[in-house]
Order: sequence, then structure tokens, then C-alpha cells
Amino acid sequence: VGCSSDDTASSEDEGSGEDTGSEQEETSGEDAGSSSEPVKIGVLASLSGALETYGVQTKRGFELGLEYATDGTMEVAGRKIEVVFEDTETDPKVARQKAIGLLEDEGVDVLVGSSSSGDTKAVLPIAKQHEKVMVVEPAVADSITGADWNKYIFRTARNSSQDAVAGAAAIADEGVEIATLAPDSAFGRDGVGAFVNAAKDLGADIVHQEFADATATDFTANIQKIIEADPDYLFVIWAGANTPWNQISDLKLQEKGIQVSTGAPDIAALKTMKPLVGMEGFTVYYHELPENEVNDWLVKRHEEEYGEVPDLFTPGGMSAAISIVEALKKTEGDATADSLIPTMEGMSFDTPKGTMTFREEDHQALQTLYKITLEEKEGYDYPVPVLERKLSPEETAPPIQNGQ
Amino acid sequence: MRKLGMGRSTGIYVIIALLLAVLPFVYDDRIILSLVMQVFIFGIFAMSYDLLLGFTGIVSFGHAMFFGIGAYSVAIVLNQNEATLFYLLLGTLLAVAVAGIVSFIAGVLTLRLQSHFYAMLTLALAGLFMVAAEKMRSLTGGNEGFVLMVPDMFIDTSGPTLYLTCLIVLVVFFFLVRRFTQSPVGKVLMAIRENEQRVESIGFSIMYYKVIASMISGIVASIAGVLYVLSLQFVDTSVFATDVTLDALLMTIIGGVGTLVGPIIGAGIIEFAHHWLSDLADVHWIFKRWIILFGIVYILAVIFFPRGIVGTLQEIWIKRKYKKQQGKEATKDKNEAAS
Amino acid sequence: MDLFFNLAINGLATGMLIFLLAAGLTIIFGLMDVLNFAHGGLFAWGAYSGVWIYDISGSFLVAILGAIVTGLLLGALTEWLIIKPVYGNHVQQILITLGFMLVLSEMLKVVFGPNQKSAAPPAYLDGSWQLGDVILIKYRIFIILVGALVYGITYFILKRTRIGLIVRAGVMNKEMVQSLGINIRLVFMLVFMVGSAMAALGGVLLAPYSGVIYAEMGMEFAILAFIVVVIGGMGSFTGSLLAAILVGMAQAFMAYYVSELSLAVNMLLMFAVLIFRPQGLFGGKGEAA
Amino acid sequence: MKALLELHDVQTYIDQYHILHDISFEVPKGEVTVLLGRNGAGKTTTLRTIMGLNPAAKGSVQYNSEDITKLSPYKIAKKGIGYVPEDQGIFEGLTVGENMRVAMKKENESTHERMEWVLDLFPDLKTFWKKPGGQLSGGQKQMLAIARAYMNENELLLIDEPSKGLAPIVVEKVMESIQQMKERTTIVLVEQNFLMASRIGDQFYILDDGQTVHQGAMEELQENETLRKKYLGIA
Amino acid sequence: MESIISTKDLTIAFGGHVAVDGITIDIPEKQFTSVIGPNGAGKTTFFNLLSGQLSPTKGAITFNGEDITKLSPTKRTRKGIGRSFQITNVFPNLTVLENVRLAVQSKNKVRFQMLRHFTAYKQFEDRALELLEQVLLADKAHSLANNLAHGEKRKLEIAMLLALETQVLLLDEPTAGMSLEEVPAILDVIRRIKEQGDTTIVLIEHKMDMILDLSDQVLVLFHGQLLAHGSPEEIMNNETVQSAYLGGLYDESSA
Ligand SMILES: Nc1ncnc2c1ncn2[C@@H]1O[C@H](COP(=O)(O)OP(=O)(O)OP(=O)(O)O)[C@@H](O)[C@H]1O
Ligand SMILES: Nc1ncnc2c1ncn2[C@@H]1O[C@H](COP(=O)(O)OP(=O)(O)OP(=O)(O)O)[C@@H](O)[C@H]1O
Ligand SMILES: [Mg+2]
Ligand SMILES: [Mg+2]
Repeated sequence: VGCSSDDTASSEDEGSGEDTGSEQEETSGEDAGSSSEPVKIGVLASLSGALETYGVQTKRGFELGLEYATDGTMEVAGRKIEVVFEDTETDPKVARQKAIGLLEDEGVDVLVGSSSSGDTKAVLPIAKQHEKVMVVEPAVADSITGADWNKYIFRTARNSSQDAVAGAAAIADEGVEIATLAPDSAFGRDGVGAFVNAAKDLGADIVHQEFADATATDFTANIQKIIEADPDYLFVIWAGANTPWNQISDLKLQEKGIQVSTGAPDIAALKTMKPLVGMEGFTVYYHELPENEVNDWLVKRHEEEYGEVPDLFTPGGMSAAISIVEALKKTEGDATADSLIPTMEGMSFDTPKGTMTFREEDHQALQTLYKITLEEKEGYDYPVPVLERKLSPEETAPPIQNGQ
Repeated sequence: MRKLGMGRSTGIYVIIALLLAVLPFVYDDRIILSLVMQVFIFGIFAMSYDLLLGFTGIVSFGHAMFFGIGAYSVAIVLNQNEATLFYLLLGTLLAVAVAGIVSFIAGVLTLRLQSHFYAMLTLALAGLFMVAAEKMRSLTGGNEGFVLMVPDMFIDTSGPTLYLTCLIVLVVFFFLVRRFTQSPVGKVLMAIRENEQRVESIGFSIMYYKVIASMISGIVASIAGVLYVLSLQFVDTSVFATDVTLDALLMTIIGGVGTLVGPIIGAGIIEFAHHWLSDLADVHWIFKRWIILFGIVYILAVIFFPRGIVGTLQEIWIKRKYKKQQGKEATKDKNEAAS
Repeated sequence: MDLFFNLAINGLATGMLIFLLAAGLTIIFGLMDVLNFAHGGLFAWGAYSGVWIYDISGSFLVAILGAIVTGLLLGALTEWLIIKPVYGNHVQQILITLGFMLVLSEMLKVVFGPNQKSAAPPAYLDGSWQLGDVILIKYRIFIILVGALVYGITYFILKRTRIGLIVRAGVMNKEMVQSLGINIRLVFMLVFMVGSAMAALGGVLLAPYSGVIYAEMGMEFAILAFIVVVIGGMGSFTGSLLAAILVGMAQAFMAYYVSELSLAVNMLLMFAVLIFRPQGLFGGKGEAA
Repeated sequence: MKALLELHDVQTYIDQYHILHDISFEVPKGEVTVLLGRNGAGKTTTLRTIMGLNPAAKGSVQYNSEDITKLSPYKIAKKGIGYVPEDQGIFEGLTVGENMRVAMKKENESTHERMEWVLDLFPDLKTFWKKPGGQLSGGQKQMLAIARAYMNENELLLIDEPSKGLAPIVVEKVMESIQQMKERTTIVLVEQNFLMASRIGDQFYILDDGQTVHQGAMEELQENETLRKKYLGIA
Repeated sequence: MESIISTKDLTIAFGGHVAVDGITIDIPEKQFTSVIGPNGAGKTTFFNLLSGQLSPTKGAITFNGEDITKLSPTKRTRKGIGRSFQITNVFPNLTVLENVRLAVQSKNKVRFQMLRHFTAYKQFEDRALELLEQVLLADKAHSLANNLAHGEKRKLEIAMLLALETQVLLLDEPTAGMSLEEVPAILDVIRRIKEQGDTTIVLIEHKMDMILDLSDQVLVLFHGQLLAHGSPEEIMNNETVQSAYLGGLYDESSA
């Protein structure tokens, strides 16, 4: 009763970008396999709550991605593509309900999502039960392509280990002394673990690992310890709202000869990093970094549509869309997992971040990441990531963790 | 007369339960069914909360702790062993035992003090459990949690097996808890809510009763946690979050404190209001901010249904009865005057 | 020794910040016996409105005043719409203020957008002084001073005027206070407004402190404030100050010396207080000051 | 003489319960008017209705020829009406001294004088000046409640069962004090202690089941045994 | 005469203030003892010590020869000391009937029965109604206790106490605030219990006629100490009692 979701962005509103899918007709979810039927894609994202900004980035990217990959026809191999967006509210329970609704009531053929690792993990078993391919974007937890993985799961997002490897590649070298600072959570610990391995591989010394309460407002103690360890670099993995940047600068780390490095976040969060101008680090995406047609198209269309540049996770959403459309082209519209999985394994596709490849073993997309420095620039109210060098997909390839 | 009334309400509950039991066979909107199942689970949880708040007058800010204990006990036992019914039962027993012990300790430590100490102690304990779940990463996977295998019969979480299991557990616990609240002990609990000191001086030791209430409530809550993790096949530290406690609290208050059916109805209202409001996001931009509407619902509920839905209905009913009685008396007086 | 000073000063500053947050709550809770779960929302509104005003006016002082005014107005509105129907009923207070909390937080996104906002201290409070190895962060010293000032003024008002007395009497027996010719409704509203203004002040001061504000900050910090109120002893104003400082210090020192437990500091502290000194560290005879 | 306070056909509900059905009486200035009646007759509710604590649904309350039926309690109190409630209304967490301070509308010479007079009347209060009101003995609370009401320059005092729980010697003091107050203040008294009521009352009203059923001068009741039997059950 | 309760040097101090000061007294079994004294003399506090609401700073209490100084109020009630309260002390949001039924239930030692329905205990309800009849409150049986007038609450209080059928009844100003018309009825109830002769009653009252009428012996407390102790007549003629407690009022009322 009243629960059929109307937020399907069908081809009618292509180019309108506004999510007013009001003329949506009811479609029965049965035998979606026949080629006259549209292909349905369900996208799970945090469209409200704390991760709303990420969810919205994914959504915009995904819509533009479909448009790009189908040349605006919103059709692939003769089948229309329909998308249903659902808000997970960053609550695993809701995510799961929405996923069930998408699969069973809407009858979607492919799932995409979601903004948080918890939401995503709660949905993984359902994809398996329903034997539907799920493209994970932008959740980062390693276990999604590790311990909790199943064969229906593909990921266009980079995982924590890739971040870590990129972070290491940006600063680690023979004899360099590095300390780390991360939130005391699975996210922080996994990330540091992977970073430490990667950095050691490159010959660096890890002199101190510091974990802090992610909700704390005061990081003095943590920074004190780092000062005492006196490394060349402090590598910070941080997510969450209370940031340590102000204190890092107030306690004059840089003046003590400790360089700070971290992954650059989205633009809103970059604004809080003014004290870190000059920092060397890496990023997943910043719209000025990649040089390719897809990205040019994305930046242009995104500005037309929304009056602003694409942000951290917009290309991820777009990549997910492109990967699905490309796979469907190859299967000639067959959206069943049986034909999609073999097609997607090892598949390469062009994204705003260059070419990505789904690794066969764990379905993780190998992709380019960027080594950057943060610089002050005229006309920007935040420190701008400036390209140092591209970190190639091979260079940042994470270890395979799903036992395949 | 009271006996008769009781029988009738029991009958109504049984009929409703039967209707709910056939629902999955005649209605196949899976999302609604899984929503109804969540209502069952949170109905149990809210009911356990009401046992504390509504019947004994104890406020808890950390009730999520028991929910989380239930969820993690089963999840860890199933994860560390095989996903069979046997281990599910073992996990459930573990949940009950741990919840029983923790609620016993929390109760003994603070229930001799004013009630907000229990509230705050449970809040602290829930926080500590959350940190523990986060720290024991080899068992729990930290705050990101882990996906778990469940016994085969429950694998299809939107199928009728799990649905019916939740319904049966709800019904059983509803009648058990109701019987408990209507037993002599239940009456003493209500008296404690009203005036502790007086209960002591008519010869009951309140500590025993409060600890009993705390334990039963904790154990029932842990059962809700068990079902929750079965329905999610995934667990993370959010089961210990204050939000979970607040949900139970809101369900109890909206439904009607001290009424038992109230919390279940409250769970239904909150889950469905949540679902529908958030689904309206595309009808009008305002619904994108459905949380605002959700908040307004709470506010209006307090203003217009200060005693919760069920409590307010009961009150109206009592008023009616009183009016009738008055009317009768008035006519009687008139008749007398006339004669 | 330098290390000790660094930790102590930063702990103190954090404590003062928590105190500013908790002060409004203590007053509203301690004097009026209202469990205000929307307190965090008022706090977040103070932060957002302050940062917004700072952005357009360029003056931090104006921003602080603006936040206080926002707090006063929102406080009046809250008391009038939300709190008035539920005086004396904790259960209903929880429900209605939580509802209002949702509205307040989400309205932030409607008004200011869903993104987190960055905030920096004004130039004259930016940076730090270095004395040997002791680093004094200017903004933190500023917070400590403001905290002390707020405490002093409030303490004076509570001790030296009849207002504290009247409010407490009003909570114990509202009818009787009215029967003595006091418009307790108005008094309650004023107190509530002041409490909200304190929350808003805490919010605007927190913004440059942590560098970033976000819509969910209210709930996160409100729980911390509640913990402080409990540790300090329900309704004891001085207790909240000392408890806040204790929490701030504990966070700083625990993070350094027993970092494994740093996640659990607040909870452990509250746990210990409840077990060993349930009336709160400084609670006792229901003194409001 | 013009009546200071008049009630006309007052009807009051508490929630849905109809408590006062028809209360009418007049309180002449400078006299002591006693309300009598059995438990549950509605005496307390009548005083509360006058104070605006349970406002009348129908009928009117006139004070100094002004309609105060719908005013809020604090406005009524401000007009110069003092109230000693049946349950004493002690602020349990405040000390005796603080209880007195809350009650004082202003502090000046005359209130200081009053304070001295009151503390002479009830020396216990002075002894326990710093003790929380909640820890007083039953009788001490009663004294505090009365003392509080004496602190202000009131034109009318509503006193609900002042003698309850007081030792005989204190009852006597309270009676004297009421007699002294009478010179400045008009008093409405609810009192079960008939001896006391008859000694200081000028006129009486008898309430039964929310209605005023009888009235007269106090002497009349003292002399008329049948009346006493009928309404009060005493000889 | 057997004494049922004896106190030895019973003392309690609140901070510096000694509210009950070294009281040593035997309360004879199956007799009617009254306690009088000025306001604040320590009468209620004395009761609180006997019933266990407070524990003494010094001294001991024995009941039926057993030392009960350390027992909780609950235990003392079960052993047979029941009391009523000076301030009205009932369960406000339960009905009058439920208030009394709880006391009946306690008397019948139904304490931890959590599975049987309460209506299975019909006899409790009957007994409760019977008690309400006795105190003239039967017509209010189904009202919430909260909605009673003050005097009615006092009666409820007495009904709850009677329900416990304890060996000792401690009555703290049971008729305060009760209307003149109804005092005799309550007195009747008390008198009837007294005449049955198997209950020990201790009464605090300020109504002298009542004391004179009912008491076998009278204790006078003054500043926490036992000032005098004897038959009602002796006490009435005691000059200190006359001047410190009774004032002039008593003479006239008895006249
Ligand atoms: N809050 C209430 N709700 C319902 N009924 C009430 C309430 N308060 C009082 N009553 C009823 O109103 C009637 C009158 O009460 P009131 O207190 O005015 O009596 P009273 O004359 O002062 O009696 P008493 O001498 O016992 O103090 C009583 O029957 C009482 O039961
Ligand atoms: N809990 C307490 N804390 C401190 N002082 C107390 C406490 N209880 C009683 N007191 C004091 O002890 C003294 C005796 O009080 P108690 O209540 O026993 O008097 P009482 O003889 O019953 O008087 P009344 O006739 O007025 O009821 C009083 O001065 C009172 O203030
Ligand atoms: Mg009365
Ligand atoms: Mg007494």
C-alpha cells in the first residue's frame, strides 16, 4: 500500500536532472529478463542524515553516468534503463528493507550502493540470496571485497587498502620515518594496517601509531605523542566531523619538521584544512586532476546541471553507471547475474578517473589515484589539490583479501 | 464483569494475531511485510521498555544495551560456529544469560537510588558495551560489524518463516508479560511506580521487585535483539547506540506508557510513519526533509495525545463511562424528585 | 612538566567548552527540572547562526552576539511551543524535546545547506604563543576566560538575587508560587531563554575550536553535556563546572597515558561516579549554585 | 457594608468531574468568614477557585467589585489575596528562610516588623531557619505555611485548616494571631476545629456536595444545636 | 504486664539537632498508648524509628523480645509493626480499592507470584471492600486515590493499615483534617479494635479529648526527651504539660 516508489528516473526526464519522476508508470517486476522489458537498477544511498552529501554526489554521478554511457538515449541493447533511488538514511536496517523492496517489489536487476560500509554490508547477503549483481559505491570497507564478499559483489569505489597504498606511495620511501594518526575504529585501524604494510614495502619506518577517539574535540595528547616520536611525516586517516587539523597547526607540527599527509576529502571538508596548505598527500578525485574526455564531459554537464563542479564521489557514481551499461552492452541486455558476472570479471571501462578494471579475484575495480599537494589559489576558498603525479591502478592495487 | 472484559480483549488480540499470521500468504508486498516484521521486533523491545518505564517507573537511557547483547550474542555464536538451529538456540541462551546478569548487576547497583541513576548507569554501560564491541575486533569486526550466516530456514529474511517466528515470539511474550503485569507482583510494581516508600511500609521489599523488573525487561529486550540480528543477518555497533534506546522510548510514549499494547502500536506507528514520510521525498521537496515532519509528529503527539494513543483512548472511554453514570444519576434524581 | 602543562591547559580549555555547553542544561535541568533533549539543537543553531553572521559581518564579536540573540529567540520559542505543555512530566519532556531536536537539526540543513561548514577563529585569536615547550593556543585561552566569565556572572545571579530561589520554588510547587503573586510562567520563560542563549554561546565558540560544524553536532554534544550534569550532581552549577573540567582533563590525560581507554573515558567516569558517589561529585542538598 | 469578595453561582470542574455545583457567598470586609462542611464537601476547591487555581466554569467571583473569575492565579494574588493551602505548599527543598524570602513581595521596614512578629509567634521557625522545609515536623510545616501568608500586606487571606496537626498551645497562638490580623485583613477560614472556628468566626457558610446550604452569624450556630447536628454531626 | 516494644536509650540526631534523645520506654502489649508533645517534639521521628524508616544513631529497639534495631521497614511490617503516616501517603494513581488490596495481598504473603492473574485472588478484593466499608469509603472504591479530598485520603490510609492486621498499630494523627462529623466514625473503628483486645495501639494526636477517651497510658515527649509518662489523668494534671503543651485551650474545651 502506497509504498511503490515513484523516484524512478526514467528516460523522460533525461537532461532535466531534477528528480521529479512523476510520470512513472507502474511496472511489474516479473520476468525482467525478456528484452522488451526495461532494465531496472536500484541505487541505495544516504540521501538524508549525516552522509547526505555523499549520497547526493553518488546520485548525481550515477544519473550523469547513465546519460553519458547511453549517449542520452537511456537505452542499452534495445532495453530502456530505469533507475530507482532509495534513501538508506545511513541505517543498516533501513538499507536492508529498501534493498528488499527494490529487489522484490520493484524487481530491479542490479543494485548499486551505498554511502556507508555498514549499510552496504547489511545488503550484501540479500544480493546473494536474490542472485543479483551489486555494484558497491562508494563504501570503502575492505571486508566488502574481503571477508564479507560474495560473487555478486563488484566495487567501483576504491577500498581502504587502495587509499592506504596511495597514501604510502605519496610519502613513503627508503628510510623515511612515519607516524600515523587515525580514529580508533575499524575504519581507522584497517586503514592504518594497510598503510603500514604498504609503507614498509616501500622501505619506510613506522615510528608511531596513534589512535584517537573520533568524537573527541581535543587531540593534544595524541599530537604530543607524535611530536615525541619525531617522525618525518605524519600520515592522517580521518573521517568524521571533529577534525584534528586546527590543532595540528596550532601545536606547530610543521615548524617542528613534521610533514603532514592525508587523503584529501570533498570540497566542503577541504575548507576545514586551510591550516594544512603545503601538505603532500593523495586524493581519490578532484575535478581538475584527471585529463580525459569522460571527465571533461562530467565537469561540463555537472556545472550545467547543478551550477557547481563534481565532488569527491560524483565520478564514483558515474563509474558505477558506466560499468553497468558497458556490461549490459556486452551481454546484449541480459541483466541476469549468470551472464553479468563473467562479463564484468576482468572488464575494463572508461570513467572520469581513466580506465578502471574489475579484478577477477575479488571484483575490486583497480583505478588511478592521485598524489597531490594542497596549495592556496586565487579564487578558491579552500586549499586546492594540485597534481604531483598519478598513481596508476597497478601501483595502488590492494592485496586480495577474499581468499580467492 | 472484569473477567469477561479480560476474556474479550484476549480474544481480540488472538484474532489480530491470526490475521497477521495469514498476512504473508495473502499479501505479497515484501517491503511492507518486512516492515511489519520490524514492528514485531521493535514491539517486543518497546514492550520490554514499558515494563520498566510504564509499570515500575524506572527510566533507562541504555536499554539498547540489552538489545545489543541479544544481537551480538547470537551473531558471534553463529559466526564462530556453524549456522545451525542448535547454535542459534545456544546464542539465544547466552543472550538471555548475559542480559540477565547485566540487568541484575545494574539493578542491584542503582535501583536503591533515585530512578535517574539507573538511567544514567545504563547509559554508561551501553556506552561501555559499544566500546567493547568496537575494541574486540577479532570477534566483532569493530564498528563496521560483520555479515553473518543464519540457519537455512531463516535465510530468506523476507519469507514467511522469519515473519511468523517474530510474530509468535511477540504474541508469546505479550501474553507472558501481560500476565506478569497483572499478577500480584505486577501490581506491586505499579505501586512502586506510585510511591516506593509506602510499598516498603506495607511489607514488600522494593529492591527485589525492581531488580525483577529490570531483569525481565532486560531479558525480553535481548530476545528482540536476537530477532533483529536474524532479520538483518548483519550486526554492527549501532545496536548499542542511544538512538535505539530513544526509539524504544518514543514507541512506548507514543503508544501509551503503562499499557503494553501501547508500545506495540507505537512501534507500528513509528516504523510506518518513518517509512511513508521518507518515501514521500519525491512528491514535494518538503518531504525530502521528512525528518522535520517526523519531529513534528512527536510534538503533536504529546500535545494531543499526552498519554499516548492507547492511554488517551482509555481515558476517553473512562470519561464516557463517567458521563453515562452521571446521566443515570441525574435521571434517577429527577425520578426521585418527581415521585 | 611542559607536557603536563600542555595537556592541562588543553584539558582545561576542553573542559570549559563542555561547561559552556552544559551550563545551559544545568540551569534548565537543575532549576526547572526540565530534561531538554533539544538542548543540542539550540547549541547547533548557535554555532550555525554564529558562523553565518561571522561570514557576512566579518566580526567575531558580532557573531557571538548574534548567536546569543538566536539562542534567546529560539529559547523563547521553544519554551512557548514545546516546553510549556510538559512541565513536571519527564517522560513527555523527553518525547517532545526529542521531536523538536529532530526539527531543529534538520531545519539547519534547510536553512544553511546539508554540507558541513568550516569555521576559523578571527585573526587576533588565531595561532599560539610558545613559552619554551609550552604552547598556549590563543583561542583556547580565550575559551577559558569566557567560561570563567560566564560562570562568575551566573553564579552571582543565582546566589545574590531572588530569581534562583523563585525558579526552584516554582519547580517544587508551581501553584504555590503563583499564589504568592509571582508570574512563574514568565520567570520560567526567561530562565529557559538564558539557558538556550548559553547553549548558543557554547555553539558559536565551539565552531572555531574544532574548525567545523555540522548538523548532527547537537545530539553528539548534548549527550556529553548530560554526562557532565550527572557527574557534577544534578542541578549543581558549580558541580557542572568542576565536572566539565574533570572530563576535559580526563580526556586529555587518559588519551596520553592510557590511550586504550580513551574511547571510554566519559562513560567510565560516569560509571565510577554513579557507583561510588551517586549524588554526583558536588551534588548534595539541591543547591543551585 | 460592601462585601469584599462575592461568589455567585460558582460551578467548578476538575478534569471531567463536576465538583462545585452552586457556591454563592459574600465576605464582608474586616470579618472572619468560616466555611464548614464534611470531607469532600468542596471547601478546598472553593478556595482554589477563588485563587484561580481551579477556575470556575460558570458563575463569577467578584473581588472589590471587580470580576476576577478568569484571572490567572498570580494576578489574583497580586491584588492582595494571600493563601494558606490545605497541603501547606511548603517548598521542600528550600530552607525555612528561603521559603519566607520567596513569599516576601518586597523587603522594607514593615516587612521586617512583620517578620519579627511572625517569628515571635512561631519561635520554632527561627530555630530551624536554615533547615530545608521538607525536614520540618508536620506542625512546623503548618506554622511555616501560615507565617508565609502573614508576610505580605494582604487585604484578604484564605486559610485552609490552619489548626491541623498543631499542638493545642500553638492552635491558641494561631487563633490569637488571626484575631490580630483581623484588624487589617479580611479572612476566609476553612476549619474543622469547631471550637476555634466559633471563637474567631463572625459568620459562617455550610457547604455540602459542592453547594452552599446554609449561612448565618457564628452565634447562631453556637446556639442552635439542631443546626450543628444536622450539618456538622456534633452536639 | 508484658511489653511488646521496648526501646533503650533510643536516640537520633539530624546533623547537630537531636530529635529523639535517649528514650527508654516499654510499650505494654494489647494496650492503648498515646504520645503527645509540642510540634517538633520528636513524635513522628520516634515512630519512624520504631517502624524502621529511620535508624537510630544510638540505642536499641526490641519487639517481642527480639532486637529489631537493624531491620528494614519491610521486615518490621512483616513481623507485625504497621503504621500510618502523618502526611498522606498513598498510591496516587491507583484506585482506592487497589491501594487497599495491595495491603491485603501483603498481609497474605503473596509476594512473588508472577504468573497467576490477580483476579484469582478474589478473597483479597472482598476483604479490601470490607475494610473500605469500615472506614466509610466504600463509595469511592473505584476512584483514583489522587482524586480524594484530604479527609478521604486519611481514611484510606487507615484502611490500608488495618488491612495489614499487624500486632502493633502506630497511628500518626489519623484524624487530622477529618471532618467533625466523621471523626466519631473513625474513633469507633479504633475503639472496636481496641475492644477486641489483641492489638497494641500507639497513637499520636493533638486532640486531647480523643486521648483522654482512649488511652491506657500517655507518653509526653518534649524536645526529643520523655518528659512524663503515666495515666491520662496524671498527665493532664502535670503542670509542665499544662503550660508547655496544652496552654489554656484544653480547660475550656473540656469544660
Ligand atoms: N483532582 C481531583 N479530581 C477529581 N476529584 C477531585 C479532585 N480533587 C478533589 N476532588 C473531589 O472533589 C470533592 C471536593 O474536594 P475538596 O478537597 O474541595 O473537599 P473539602 O471540602 O476540602 O474536603 P476535606 O475536608 O476532606 O479537605 C471531593 O469529593 C473530592 O473527591
Ligand atoms: N529527616 C529529618 N532531617 C532533619 N531534621 C528532621 C528530620 N525529620 C524530623 N526532623 C526534625 O526533628 C524534630 C522532630 O520532628 P518530628 O516530626 O518527630 O516532630 P513531631 O513531634 O512529630 O511534631 P508534629 O506534632 O509537628 O508532627 C523537628 O524539629 C524536625 O525538624
Ligand atoms: Mg479540604
Ligand atoms: Mg509529627
